[in-house]
Amino acid sequence: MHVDLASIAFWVIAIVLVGASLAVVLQRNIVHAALALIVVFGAAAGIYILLNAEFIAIVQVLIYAGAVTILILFAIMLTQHSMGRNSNPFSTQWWLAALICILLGGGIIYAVGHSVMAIGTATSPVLLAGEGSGVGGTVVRLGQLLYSPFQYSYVLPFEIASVVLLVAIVGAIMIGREEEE
Amino acid sequence: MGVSLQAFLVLGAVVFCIGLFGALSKRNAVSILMGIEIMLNAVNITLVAFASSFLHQQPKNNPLTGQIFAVFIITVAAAEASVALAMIIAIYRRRNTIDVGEINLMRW
Amino acid sequence: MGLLTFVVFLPALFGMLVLLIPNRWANIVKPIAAAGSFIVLVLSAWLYIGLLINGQGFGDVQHPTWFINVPWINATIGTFHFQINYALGADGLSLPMIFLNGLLTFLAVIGSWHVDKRIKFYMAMLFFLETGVMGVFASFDLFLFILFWEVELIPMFLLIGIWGGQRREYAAWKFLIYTLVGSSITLAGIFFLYVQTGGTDASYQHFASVGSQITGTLPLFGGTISLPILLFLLLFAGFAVKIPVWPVHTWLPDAHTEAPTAVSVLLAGVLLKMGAYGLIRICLGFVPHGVEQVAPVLGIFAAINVLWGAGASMVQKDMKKMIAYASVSHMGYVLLGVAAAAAAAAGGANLMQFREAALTGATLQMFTHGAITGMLFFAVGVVYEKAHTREIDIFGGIADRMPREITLYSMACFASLGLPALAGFVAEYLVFTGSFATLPVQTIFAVFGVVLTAGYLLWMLRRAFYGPLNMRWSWLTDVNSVAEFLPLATLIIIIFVVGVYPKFLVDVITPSLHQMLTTMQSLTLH
Amino acid sequence: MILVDFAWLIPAAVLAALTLEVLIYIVMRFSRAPLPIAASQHGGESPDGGEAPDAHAAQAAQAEHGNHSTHSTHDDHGGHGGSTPFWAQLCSWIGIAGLLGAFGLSIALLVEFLQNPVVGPGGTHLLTAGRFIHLYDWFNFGNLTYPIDFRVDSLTVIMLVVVTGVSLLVHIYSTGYTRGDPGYARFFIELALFTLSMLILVLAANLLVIFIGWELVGLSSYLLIGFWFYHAPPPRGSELPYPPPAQVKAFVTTRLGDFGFMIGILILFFQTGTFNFVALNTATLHVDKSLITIAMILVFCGAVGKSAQFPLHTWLPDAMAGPTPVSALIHAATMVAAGVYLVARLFPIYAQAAGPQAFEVVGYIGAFTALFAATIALTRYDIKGVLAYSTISQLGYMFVGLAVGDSNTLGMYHLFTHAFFKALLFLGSGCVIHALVTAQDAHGVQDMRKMGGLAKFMPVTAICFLIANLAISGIPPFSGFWSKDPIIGTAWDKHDYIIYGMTLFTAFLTAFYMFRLFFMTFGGKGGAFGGLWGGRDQYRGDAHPHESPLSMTFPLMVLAAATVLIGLAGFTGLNQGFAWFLNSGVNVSFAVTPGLDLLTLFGVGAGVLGIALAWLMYGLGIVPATAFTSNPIGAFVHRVLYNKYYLDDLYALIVKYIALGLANLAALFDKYIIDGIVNGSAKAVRSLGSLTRRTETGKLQNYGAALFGGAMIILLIIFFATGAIGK
Repeated sequence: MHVDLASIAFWVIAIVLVGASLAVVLQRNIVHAALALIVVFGAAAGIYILLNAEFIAIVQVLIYAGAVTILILFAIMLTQHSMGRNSNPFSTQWWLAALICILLGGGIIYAVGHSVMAIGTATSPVLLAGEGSGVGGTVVRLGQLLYSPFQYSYVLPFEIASVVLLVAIVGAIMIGREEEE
Repeated sequence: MGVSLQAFLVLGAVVFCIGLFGALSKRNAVSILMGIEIMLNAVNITLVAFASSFLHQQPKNNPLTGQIFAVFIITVAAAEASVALAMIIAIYRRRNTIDVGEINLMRW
Repeated sequence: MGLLTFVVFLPALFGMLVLLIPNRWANIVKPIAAAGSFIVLVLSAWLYIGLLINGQGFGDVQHPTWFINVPWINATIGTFHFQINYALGADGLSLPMIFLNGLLTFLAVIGSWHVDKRIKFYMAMLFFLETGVMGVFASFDLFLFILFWEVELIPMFLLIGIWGGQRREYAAWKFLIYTLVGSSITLAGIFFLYVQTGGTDASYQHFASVGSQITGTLPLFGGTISLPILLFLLLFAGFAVKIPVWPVHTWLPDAHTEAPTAVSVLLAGVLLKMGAYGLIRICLGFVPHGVEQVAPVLGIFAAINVLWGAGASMVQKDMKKMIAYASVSHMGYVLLGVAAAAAAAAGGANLMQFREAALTGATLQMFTHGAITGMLFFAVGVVYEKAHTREIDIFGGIADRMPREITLYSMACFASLGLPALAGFVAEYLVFTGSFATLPVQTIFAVFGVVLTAGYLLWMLRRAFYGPLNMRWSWLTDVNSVAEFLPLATLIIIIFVVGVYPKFLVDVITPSLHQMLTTMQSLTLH
Repeated sequence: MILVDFAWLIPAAVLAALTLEVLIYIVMRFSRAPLPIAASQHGGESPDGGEAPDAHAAQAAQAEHGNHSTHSTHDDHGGHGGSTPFWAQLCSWIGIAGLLGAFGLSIALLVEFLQNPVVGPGGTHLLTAGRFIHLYDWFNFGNLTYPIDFRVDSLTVIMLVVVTGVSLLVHIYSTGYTRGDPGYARFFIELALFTLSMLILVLAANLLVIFIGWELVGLSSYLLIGFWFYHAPPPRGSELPYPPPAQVKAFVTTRLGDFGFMIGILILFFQTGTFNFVALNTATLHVDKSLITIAMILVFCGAVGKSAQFPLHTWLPDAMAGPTPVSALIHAATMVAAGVYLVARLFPIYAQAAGPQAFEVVGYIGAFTALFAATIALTRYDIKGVLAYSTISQLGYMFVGLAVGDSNTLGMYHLFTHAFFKALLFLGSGCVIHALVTAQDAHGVQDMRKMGGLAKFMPVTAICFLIANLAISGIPPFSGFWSKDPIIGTAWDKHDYIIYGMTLFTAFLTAFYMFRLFFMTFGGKGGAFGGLWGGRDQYRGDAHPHESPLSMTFPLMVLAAATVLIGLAGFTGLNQGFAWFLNSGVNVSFAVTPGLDLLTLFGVGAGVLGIALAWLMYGLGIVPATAFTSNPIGAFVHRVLYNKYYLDDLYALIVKYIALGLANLAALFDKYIIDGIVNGSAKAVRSLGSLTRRTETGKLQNYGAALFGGAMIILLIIFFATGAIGK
């Protein structure tokens, strides 16, 4: 088959991604699992680059690989000694979960394979080279779509999302803080 | 020529299922959370892939709705992660465990 | 002419009122309840007297009296058109029942003077029950009818389940489930009938005029079933449970036995009559063909009811249970009368009067049985409230201690076993003389029930009240309070009056049945 | 406007008396203190109300007890001990007054009927036409009417005289007999109620009213049998009946007969559309004969029940548990004769409309019952028991008389005479019981083995009793002879030789056991007149016998006089006049007029033989009393007879095992089969629910698995639905 840079990059990142996520799931030690999760997030960021979604990639690195992972690690740290030595065990219904996942995945993949919506190419060397519609790839466009007061944009949802975040923060504080006796 | 959309979609599906498996089969609440995060990422991948495929089909009015969605998903995911972890901590304080096998609060 | 509205909804109003009384003033609950139920009684009596005074007849299905008709729900769902009116009316069939309900509820309030457990709630429930029953008898729209029919369930369920005896929960649930299953089938039947008759109008007048034209058959489970019969069976299901018809009668002994005295009175006095009323008004009035075709079978079931109930009550150890089975047996006469009225015998036209006699007898039996069984339950209640047991054999000779009680109790028993000059005889005699024309064999079997009734009632009296006094009960007191005496006295007076001069009651009933029967006659003749 | 139109005054008078008595009774007996609103005032309002009911109960019990204090110390007798309050006596006087009025009116009616004025158009005489009194209608449908009508004709008038007369005498008698009884007032109320019901029955113009009266007399019989409901049961092996079961037995057994009666009425009504007797007489002629025959036999079932004929006779001996005046009035003279009256009333239908089978059934049952009851009476020791069975036997005679006679005269005449001498017998036995009461032995006083030689102590009673005995034995010139002998004779004339034989033999037995009774009671071996007139040394009991007060002996004398006079009047052809009167002026003759012929000789001879045998056995003691029972066969027969052919036991078994067995079956079926199904289905639903409840683990992951599993399944379904898989 005709090999180009994009596909090579894709395959590499894909393998890393899948492997890392498998590690997250299968690791016996939850700390290792959390570390593997960082790799997953990174690889995902790579994929976004590959799909010329630079902004998403950056945000991914910042929020996931940064904030969320740190949160998770804190949580693990705070609850460490609860699960004993095997800190990341399987439940008794793992086989059922596996079955469901395999069948579901198979179903989705089958659907992808047969769906007309899935025909087409996602990446293109042109876009990778950076010379596309407007400067800065899709970032500017994304910005316009998100914040532009003049044309069709997602300002309102964005604000709502911020409210959601605020609520989440308050909620997290309320839930997480020690109730004083 | 580039990588086909299907490849990304399949990748998303595979990762999603792995995350789902994690979420369904682990007993540690934190690792369930991690599984959920993986699922979210898989969804993001799918959305972005769609976005850029559309972009590739009609570059003029480049539609980035998928990416917009991804942004919101990430936002919500962050919020969800924080709240979820706070809850895990709270439950841990109450029952001194985060083994979901021992937590059956979801029955009346 | 909104008087019926008052009769139907005043009780509910009083119920609310009673509930609103603050607990500080709990001691005025009973007086207020008594006054309220008395007002309703007076109003329901006025329904009859008013008609008597202004001289207009007592009406029939086509010309109900006190009629009001207000469009209520008018919805079109898909191809299905809902037309429900708030239509209330009364005729000779329902007037006695309405009066009986008012009377028995009043007496029940008086008779439950000794109740103290959550008295407010109790009285309110009695009132709500009254509203439900009144609605059933007064409504002139089929959907309104089934609505009230269901409304009455809840208070009765609570009354049995909260204030009942040891096995009250079981009894209450049994009553509820039995009735619900039956009435759900009836509801299906009502929809079916509604659709079959054009699906535009649910008023009684409409059904009474067009319902008799329903004919034809319907494929069912491979075979075919005559449409009227199917309709009848569907409609009858709920009524059969309420009447109750063997073999769906077993809820009754439990419910009657566990319920508190006043509630048993209402249960036997008016709730069973709802079933009989539905049978006559809806089954016989709206699908005469169906009833006509199954009449002999219906008669057989009636005979079974009579004999079965009598037999079962012969061997009961509990007074109340015995009387409960007795009312199973006596409702059999109602069923027999209706069956006989519907049966198409060889005679044809000249049997008209016999059918009229049978149907009038059935309706009269509804009234008299209400009064008589109510009195019996009150009488048992007197014993039970004092001795806290109803087991017949552990008494003995207590007539020595309660002369008033034995006098009134015996009167009730004699009325129940059909002694002349008391109401029971009139109704039964009428039913027999009428039914023999169309259903001779079934009637003969039913007549034998009279012998059995005498047997078990008198034997019960003999075991409990006669013989040397069992000194264990030497402390028993007689009927010694208005609350105990008034219901018994009132009922025996009514029973006696009806037994000696039934004309005033029959004159109410007959005309409205006459119309129904002429319709049927025209059918059976062609 | 003639007197007959006021015939309704007769029951009205009794009704008025009854109402007055009841009012007095209620006021004096029941409402001594105003009732409180509620017996138990304990409850939310008054914290101290807790013990209120107990206090109330205590004082009420006190009151009630004071009210019944005499009950516990009760003997099986009317008088002695205890005092009768004034108001109770007032009740009795009111009753007597009412009955005096009723009796006077009846006599007046009789006189009017005898002078037989012309009433109505066409010169129809009162005797022929009778008189129809319409009171009111119950209801009418089309041309069906349920009227409450009275009809007065010769038959009615006779019954009116008998009923009011005997009832009046019994009232007077009872003032003495039940003096001091705590239920004194109640007794008279119930007597008045009975008389009223009987009058309704007698005056009835149609089957509806007669059925009403029919049931009402049953009610009063029930009440009066159970008059002493508080008595302790008699010792085992005693012949004495026990009131509480007896009253139920009486009512239910007669009800069993009424079942047939009712069906008969239904058939007649359905076929003719009327209840009225006069209308029925003609209407039934046009109906299928066999149907009418069946109907009339069914009606006769009612008579069998009420008049205690063979299959249903067992209640009457038990009914003797009631006070003796009651036995005299109800269970001898009037009520048990109601069956005979019914058949006599419907005589035209029996004779013309119905087939001959109807009267054959009546006749044979009557004759058999007469013989059957007489044989049982031979072995009774209970004085009232003997009289009870003799009553059954005599009623059998009446039915025979109706069945074989050309008119209802024979039966009615025997009813007429029997009413007097049988009432006399019972009242006499009442005097005996009254005289022999001892505090120790409440149950033995009716046992003839503890009597004997009473004639010297109570001559009046003895003489009256002897007269009645001769009458019932059919010895001329006493009344029984004139009514009984024709029945036997007619049976012969009608070639019913079986019936003739039975009745003749019964006459012999009757004379025997009646005089056995007399000798055992009043006479005894060694008494004057060959043991006829016993004295102190014949007395086997331990009481202090004495003659009864005038209030009790007076009715005896009156009745004895009636018996004798009716008998003597027989020579002047009273029975002919009776026949003429009863057949509404048509001069039919008795089938056989007793005279100097062979039939009469046989009839009287049987009686004489019986008396002679009794005299030999119990009076002179030449033939030992155990003459017949000594040999094994005799002993066996005696045992069977003494146990009433074991019929009571048989019925008891039937009731216990068949009736109650079936009833139990029904109850158990309800309990286990029907409720089993109901509860079973309930259980099934329950278990299903508990099964599905397992899925509600409350575990996050199970829910997640379910969620995504569901999604997966839906996915696959979609694929299959769109056929995407497999092609």
